Amino acid sequence: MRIYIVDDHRLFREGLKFLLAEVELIEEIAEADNGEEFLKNAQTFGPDIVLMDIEMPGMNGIQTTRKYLSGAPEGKVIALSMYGDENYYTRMIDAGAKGFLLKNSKFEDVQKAITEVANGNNYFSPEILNGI
Amino acid sequence: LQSKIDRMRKENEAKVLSAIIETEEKERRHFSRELHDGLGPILSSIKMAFSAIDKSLASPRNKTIIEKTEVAIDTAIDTVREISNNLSPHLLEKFGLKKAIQTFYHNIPQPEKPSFKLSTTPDALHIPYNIEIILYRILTELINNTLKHARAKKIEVSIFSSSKELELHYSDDGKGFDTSSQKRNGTGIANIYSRIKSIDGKVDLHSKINEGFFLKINIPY
Amino acid sequence: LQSKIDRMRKENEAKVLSAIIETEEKERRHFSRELHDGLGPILSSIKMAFSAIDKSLASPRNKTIIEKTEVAIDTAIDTVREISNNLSPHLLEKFGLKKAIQTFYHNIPQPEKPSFKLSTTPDALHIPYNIEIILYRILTELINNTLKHARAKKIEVSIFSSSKELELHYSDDGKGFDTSSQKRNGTGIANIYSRIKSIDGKVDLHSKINEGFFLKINIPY
Ligand SMILES: Nc1ncnc2c1ncn2[C@@H]1O[C@H](COP(=O)(O)OP(=O)(O)OP(=O)(O)O)[C@@H](O)[C@H]1O
Ligand SMILES: Nc1ncnc2c1ncn2[C@@H]1O[C@H](COP(=O)(O)OP(=O)(O)OP(=O)(O)O)[C@@H](O)[C@H]1O
Ligand SMILES: [K+]
Ligand SMILES: [Mg+2]
Ligand SMILES: [Mg+2]
Ligand SMILES: [Mg+2]
Repeated sequence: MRIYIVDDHRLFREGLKFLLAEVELIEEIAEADNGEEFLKNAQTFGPDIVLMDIEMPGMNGIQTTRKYLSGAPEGKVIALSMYGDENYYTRMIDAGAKGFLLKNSKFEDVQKAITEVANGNNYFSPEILNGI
Repeated sequence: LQSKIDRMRKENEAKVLSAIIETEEKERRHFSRELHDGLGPILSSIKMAFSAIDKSLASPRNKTIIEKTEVAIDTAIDTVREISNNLSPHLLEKFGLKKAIQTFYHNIPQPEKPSFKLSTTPDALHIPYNIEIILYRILTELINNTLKHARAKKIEVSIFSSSKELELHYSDDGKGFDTSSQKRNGTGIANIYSRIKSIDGKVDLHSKINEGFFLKINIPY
Repeated sequence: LQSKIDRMRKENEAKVLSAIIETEEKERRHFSRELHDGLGPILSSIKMAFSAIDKSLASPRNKTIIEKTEVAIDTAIDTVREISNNLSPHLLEKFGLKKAIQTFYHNIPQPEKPSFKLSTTPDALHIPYNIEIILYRILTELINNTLKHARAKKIEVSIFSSSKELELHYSDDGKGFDTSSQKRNGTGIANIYSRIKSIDGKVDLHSKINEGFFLKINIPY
């Protein structure tokens, strides 16, 4: 599987990349620290799953997702959010995200989300399902 | 001319107040962001890494330490979120007063809260942000007061906004208090008065023992 | 009476400014404390628990994760310290302006910094805290400007304090700028002017392209 991480926080991005690199089914990981850079390279890299931060300077995750999916309707995006609030959640889902993960998740949940969404299902952090 | 001086004195008092309040909010927003953007993701990443440790491979002692540390990490995350959100309610910036107050009330971790009704006219309010943040601070103080002091069964808030002015009503049906007694020494209500003064508004407060609490605010646009 | 009104207007401007600046500092102190007291101990406890894990018993993968997480925890601790210290420089409270500025300069993580000389007359300064914190904010801004804009070889600061007034000189030998051009849109230098105005002081700024930067401040006690 090919994963693209889009997040403006370097330490977070690198930490996640390090953990994902150990996962057996994951072959390659690309990273971008902003939406524009991701959109420029997305097609060449051809991600199976995109892990997308919501709050980024410049283009935010919602706009980036919308734009990416308009050019790649089969694309699979999982939102990464600091907040579990319903308002962020609905906007990301409206933009076409298939999953919604809190950044404060356990790594286990990150893996579950990737597997589910890769198989064509949806995935939402348990905290969110409980909150709504 | 004497009356001109008096008027100036009054205007200036309002200017000082509004400078103070705007500065407070600006500083809070700034540090909220610094915390949220700077510290939040670091803690998330600690949590994630930690959860990836394979506990089945750990010795019993290591396992206990790891479990305890996980709890501490969650506490750190909650603390950052709380400080950051108190400083600057991100929901207010993103989704406006109505949503922010509803969520604030919803998230108060107290069993058996009074019922809470918030209605606005028009349904979709458009209030300038500097006024919105003042109303947010006031409503959270009023709600806290009701929960702390009133033993009320219900809280009702309504906001009417026209092109010329805004009017807010807040009421609870709790035990009220004697407004003529001078013994009160909290700062919450005094802060409400100075916040409203800073934007040239007016406050009316009514309360009597056993007759609940009512507060009306008028703000000219 | 007209002159009375003018005087009032000027006094009030100073009042607004000093209200802003005092509020800023008060807020900063408050949140610095909240961070320091609320988050500091939690992070320390995470770090301590972590260092108690017996790494010799860990699998290679667990060991790598633990090591990486330790680095992240140190980063979190540094971030809290940094935010908290920016908010309210505790060295200033404890050891005064001279020490605080020297430490500030020393801690800037930039290779090849200009030389830095700070002299005070008398050697042991006694400045009221409200002025000290203003001078601290001004000096850190001036130093940041030199590092950001000037490519200077040296920075010199001198402070003279008598019973009647304080005078501060700041200079660098960097590339300077054209003070008559109106294109500048930073807020750093504007903030210096309003901080000094708030305590009735005076600022003189001199700079020319290729002739360095010089700033003099006078504050009456
Ligand atoms: N809704 C209410 N119902 C009954 N009594 C109230 C209510 N709101 C305020 N009071 C009374 O008025 C007093 C002053 O309120 P105020 O908010 O100024 O201070 P406080 O809540 O006691 O302290 P703080 O400074 O933390 O706000 C309270 O101590 C309480 O006795
Ligand atoms: N020591 C210096 N040497 C050379 N140029 C300087 C120096 N200090 C200031 N300047 C010039 O003056 C401008 C205004 O400075 P000011 O501190 O107000 O804004 P800034 O540093 O650009 O942004 P900020 O708002 O972050 O401070 C700078 O952009 C720079 O061009
Ligand atoms: K792999
Ligand atoms: Mg981000
Ligand atoms: Mg109160
Ligand atoms: Mg500057």
